[in-house]
Amino acid sequence: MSTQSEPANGRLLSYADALREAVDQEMARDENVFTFGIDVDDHVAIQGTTRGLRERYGAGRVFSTPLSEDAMTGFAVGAAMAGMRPIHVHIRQDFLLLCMNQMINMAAKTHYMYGGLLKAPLVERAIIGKSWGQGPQHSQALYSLFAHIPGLKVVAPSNASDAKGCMIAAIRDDNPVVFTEHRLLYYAEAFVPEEPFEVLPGRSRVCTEGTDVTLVGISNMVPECLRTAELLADAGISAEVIDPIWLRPLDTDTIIASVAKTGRLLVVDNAWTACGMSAEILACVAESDALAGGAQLARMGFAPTTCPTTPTIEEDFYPNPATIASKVYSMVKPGADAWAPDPEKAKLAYQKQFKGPF
Amino acid sequence: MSTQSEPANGRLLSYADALREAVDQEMARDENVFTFGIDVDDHVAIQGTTRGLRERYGAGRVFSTPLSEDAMTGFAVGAAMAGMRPIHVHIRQDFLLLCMNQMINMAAKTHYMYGGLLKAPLVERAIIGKSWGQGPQHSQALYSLFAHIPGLKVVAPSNASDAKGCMIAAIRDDNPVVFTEHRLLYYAEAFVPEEPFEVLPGRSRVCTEGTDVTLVGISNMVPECLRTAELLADAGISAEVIDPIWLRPLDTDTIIASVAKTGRLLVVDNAWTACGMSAEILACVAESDALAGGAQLARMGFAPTTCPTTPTIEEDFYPNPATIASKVYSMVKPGADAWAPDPEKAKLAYQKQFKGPF
Amino acid sequence: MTDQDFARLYRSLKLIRRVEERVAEIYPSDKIKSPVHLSIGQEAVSVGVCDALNPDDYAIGTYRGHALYLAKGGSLNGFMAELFGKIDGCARGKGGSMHMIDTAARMLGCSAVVATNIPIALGYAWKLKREGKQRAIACFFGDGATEEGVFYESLNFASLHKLPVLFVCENNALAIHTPLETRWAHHDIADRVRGFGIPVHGNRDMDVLAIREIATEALAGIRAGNGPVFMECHTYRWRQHVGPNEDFDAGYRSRDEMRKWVESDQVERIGAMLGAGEKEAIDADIENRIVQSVAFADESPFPGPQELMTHVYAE
Amino acid sequence: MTDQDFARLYRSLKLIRRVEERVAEIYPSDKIKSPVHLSIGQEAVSVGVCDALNPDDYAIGTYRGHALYLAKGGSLNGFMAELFGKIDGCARGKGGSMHMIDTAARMLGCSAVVATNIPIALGYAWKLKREGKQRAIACFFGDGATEEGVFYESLNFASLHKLPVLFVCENNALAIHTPLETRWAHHDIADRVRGFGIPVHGNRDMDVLAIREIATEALAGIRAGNGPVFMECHTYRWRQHVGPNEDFDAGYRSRDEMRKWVESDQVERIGAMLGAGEKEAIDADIENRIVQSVAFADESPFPGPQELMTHVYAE
Ligand SMILES: Cc1ncc(C[n+]2csc(CCOP(=O)(O)OP(=O)(O)O)c2C)c(N)n1
Ligand SMILES: Cc1ncc(C[n+]2csc(CCOP(=O)(O)OP(=O)(O)O)c2C)c(N)n1
Ligand SMILES: [Mg+2]
Ligand SMILES: [Mg+2]
Repeated sequence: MSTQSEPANGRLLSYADALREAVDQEMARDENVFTFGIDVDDHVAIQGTTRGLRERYGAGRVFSTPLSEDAMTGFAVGAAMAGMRPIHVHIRQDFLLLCMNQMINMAAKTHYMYGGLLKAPLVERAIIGKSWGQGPQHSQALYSLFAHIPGLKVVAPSNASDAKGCMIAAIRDDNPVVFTEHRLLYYAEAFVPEEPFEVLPGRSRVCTEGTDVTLVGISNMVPECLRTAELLADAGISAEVIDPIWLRPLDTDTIIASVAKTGRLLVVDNAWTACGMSAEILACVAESDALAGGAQLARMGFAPTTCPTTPTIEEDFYPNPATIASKVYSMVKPGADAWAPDPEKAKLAYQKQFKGPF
Repeated sequence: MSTQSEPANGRLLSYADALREAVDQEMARDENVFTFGIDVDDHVAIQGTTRGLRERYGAGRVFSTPLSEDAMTGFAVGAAMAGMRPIHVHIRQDFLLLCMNQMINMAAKTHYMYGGLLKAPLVERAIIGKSWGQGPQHSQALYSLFAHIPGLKVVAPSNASDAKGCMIAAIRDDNPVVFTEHRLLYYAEAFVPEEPFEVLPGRSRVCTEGTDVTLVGISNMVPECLRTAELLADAGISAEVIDPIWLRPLDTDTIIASVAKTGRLLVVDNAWTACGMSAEILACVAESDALAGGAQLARMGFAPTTCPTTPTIEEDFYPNPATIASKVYSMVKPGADAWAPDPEKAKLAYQKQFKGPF
Repeated sequence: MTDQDFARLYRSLKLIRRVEERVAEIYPSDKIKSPVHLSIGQEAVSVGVCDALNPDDYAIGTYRGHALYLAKGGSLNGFMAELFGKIDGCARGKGGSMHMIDTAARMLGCSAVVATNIPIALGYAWKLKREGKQRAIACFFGDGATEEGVFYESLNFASLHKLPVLFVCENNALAIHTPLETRWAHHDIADRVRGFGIPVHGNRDMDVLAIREIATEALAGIRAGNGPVFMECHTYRWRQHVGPNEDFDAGYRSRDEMRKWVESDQVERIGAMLGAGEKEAIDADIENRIVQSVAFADESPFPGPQELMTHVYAE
Repeated sequence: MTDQDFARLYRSLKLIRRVEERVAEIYPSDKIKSPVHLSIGQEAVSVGVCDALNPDDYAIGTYRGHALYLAKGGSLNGFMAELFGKIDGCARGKGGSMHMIDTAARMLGCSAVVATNIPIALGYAWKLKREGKQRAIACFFGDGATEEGVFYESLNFASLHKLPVLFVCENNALAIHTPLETRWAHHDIADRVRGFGIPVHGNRDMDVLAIREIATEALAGIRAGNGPVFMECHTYRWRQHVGPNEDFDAGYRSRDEMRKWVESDQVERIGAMLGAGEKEAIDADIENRIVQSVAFADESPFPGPQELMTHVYAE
């Protein structure tokens, strides 16, 4: 499948509120849906995404847990096997490293290893942190570790509307889904339909059409690629921006069709590149016969280092519209001198909004 | 760096004995080296790789532990920070999923996050299981999860000589190294130098030269690719087989130079392909300017499913010389009818040798 | 206890013993290409506990799960076919010896990664508690599993939420070949478990009747909503950790160790309690069922190629 | 105890209190772009224990590590520059508030992932034990950390090998905003720890002198090779979990809770024990040092671009 039409009606909603609404509507629809994890029911309410749910559905369906990620993940797998629909929340993706055994040795294999007798429909929500000194252990994006594993699904919505649609699709999915959120997207608003809807697995979206280069952004890098496209327009370069949305299953057809048209691909990941999603996408495109002509393939992502805390070099750790635009420029105009866009224009709204500690 | 010369002298040694000798020699050289893990000191001695070490170096440097992989990994990281050289052993790579938090949140970041004041020189040995019903939870190859992470090194020797040289290099390396071994390689023999030597990080080896296709094999897939090259020779196809040996840091120059010559690349991984080493290698090659001409790129690996226990379909889970040869044939002779080599010739020695349970 | 009770216990004990002995006999033929962790000698734990469970209670175990699977009423044909890697196996041949399952018998899937099944049991217990039908789940694991952190995390959560879980630790004093002294700082697991507010009941000599009684009592409390109970059953593994044979020649333990356990062998003991003729009838029936199950397994086809990619994802 | 002892304790307590108050004052200026987890109110635990440690003993802590870092003698300039993200910070600005380290002071790196520092301490202890110089390591963590499985795995291994570790649990009864009742099935951690054969000593009212005495005694046994000891120190966090302010308006706790802790504030208490003039002299010196450290941090340059890829791997 390829692009899907934007939801018809809707109100302006933040990414965080869209997540909250999705969970709320699904909990109202299906009493087997419940949500839990460290601090889901305190006053911060996972940055608002679980606000009001405990009051509405009770402590039996919305509760905070001890600091025991390994057992709590296994608990979720067991509850899912038993017919429930757990949503397990982590305020940082870094903590998923305590959940690997249950997610990969159990959840991913439940349906297959037991000959189809059981299934594990659970959602593992995990937020990627960025900026304000998140540093080495609160800034990691680890979704590719899960995208490597058959039996798991992985999604990384980049806007409020997809956040709602993907969350509903993930909750209704009969398989374990790693749901990747990005802290800096929480304030970003979009028109979100009021009624429940699903943004289904395996469908990339073409966000803006273009002819010179295909820009694939992942998670928080989608808005950065959209801004990049605007900057490139000033330089007379037409970029087509694609959001894969779901990382496993991954819809490469849409990407390959675009590259067949533009002849150039730059994947901008919100994570490290080695053995990451950007590697997978480049490999899929490189393998495809559709590009017999051959295309220019490149990728960007985190610098291949641990994320530093101090802001000056933390900034260099991440791709941004300016560095992405310069990279594209050098791809489209190989001979030409290096080019950089107007720094002011390159700034993203939320970069001004966000202010620590977490 | 590119290819390295085979060690000069040597005796025929099995992969397992070569590992044992490497650890033995390093423990004799440096009293800070010690080895531990579940069952390192029982009579099976990790299939012989730790045999005799306790008698020689004492219970203080060679010991079995409780079933506590998470804490034992942190223990290794701490001991390494304190100046020791721990070698932590796991009889199956699947159990590394309990070590992710310490390996990725601590070991990988120690040197950077503490401003270079500390380092974590440890070796995490982990064996990949295969055949005789290893099944869903004893057959996984998870090295790409670690190859994704800056601060970690990953190695996967494919023969007895490299097993020794890589182990010594890993022990002497000042960084955390995930040392990937393959159960089916344990009996494979090669000429191994008696004196200690290092097979250093970041150097791929050209095992056999060829002109029509570049075959990159990883871990246990190297011998399978070498056999494939023989099969292909019968079909008049000349394959160049490359063993990256170290997966992070990864020497792509050698691979790219080869592909520039052959115009075709098939990476055969001993793991799943999505976001795996095969994706990374294809991406690196696809990105390189050296191949402006464009080359044919493809990959093979585990089937994208959980590994089944029953032998009939377990066999289809893995690439083998016959399926690899057919794939290459279709790449080199696009138009031609499908071709498969003589099944008898395609069999590998160890496939006759190995007989369960573990 | 009635005669029927003894007969039922004997039937279960003997079935497991004979099935595993048969598995050991068949093993050299290479028809079973799957690592087998036999429970021979340990049957009484599974049998005693499962006899106290209701049919609609759940049980979950480990790679050493043959005894539990059969004690909980798992299909013998499905079991044998699974070992043979056939499509009629309880997991379509995809799981093998280490992943036995029979959802109809409320026998949940076994896991080959030590202690992974413990938090899974909590999830089921959560569902059972919400359902409010006084159902429970018995979670089986070995002494080695209690060294994994997730075991303690699970004790805390189960106790905190008073989940209907019966934790059953089969303490055979070995993890593969490593003795407790090398693994436990303090010899008594009960002292660790009580720290989570969980009552502990132990049985040192694997008396199937005592185990059954303890489990029955424990389950009454669990059903009443008092929260989890922990049972430690000392036992002894007669065969290799993995594989069909004895291993007293390996050097890590002596045959003497086994003597006391053989002398108190519960299969013999309970068998001796049955009326003349009854025992023979049961034995004959068991042999019969085993022969049939082996024939069933032999005749069942291997999974076809399409099975490789079937059930990767649930639809 | 001598007057010098009291003076030393006061100097340490007051330094930490004032440094963190200063950090809180500076925070709104955005010069500190790093999440700060202040120890204000909890100083006595770090100070009491560290005063019992020898300079060549080690300490390791958590993201709430300011008090420990300073109590163990970590450089104040390095501390302030680290908070400011400068190249002269103790971790070159790469770690920030959550990863304080000063190897010269034997203050090991702090970690922001709960409980990850606990097994790290075992590794150091292993080295110290082999070295045979009766050195020890104090491992600090919060009440929440005791819920992670690795904590129990670590207790077992440390006790099994009699490692020279002093476990120090700073029990402030909160994990972020979640109270113990929501997290612990059984209220007394001591009952869990003893199950591993580890002696437990507690202090309920954060008496710095009592804590110092308990630690001194515990360390004597540890140095004698008797194995690890566990200390539980009840304490109270006066500020937000993370951030510079109070948070009694958040609703998850009341200001009343704090009163008893403020009344027994150890900074005041020990200060009152000092001779006239002495306290003032120490206070003045502390203010002085703080001013200098802030100036030092201000003047130190930010890491240059080349620092991003420096120290990824050790050579
Ligand atoms: C997490 C994990 N670590 C290591 C292993 C390897 N292993 C398989 S069985 C076993 C021993 C388990 O001992 P115990 O729990 O007492 O069960 P028993 O085999 O005695 O029934 C070990 C270490 C594993 N399967 N999983
Ligand atoms: C493994 C892990 N899970 C969750 C978190 C998020 N988190 C940060 S601090 C904290 C509470 C820790 O409480 P405690 O151990 O009592 O220390 P305190 O903050 O009270 O000093 C949590 C849950 C984390 N950092 N690491
Ligand atoms: Mg055991
Ligand atoms: Mg606390």
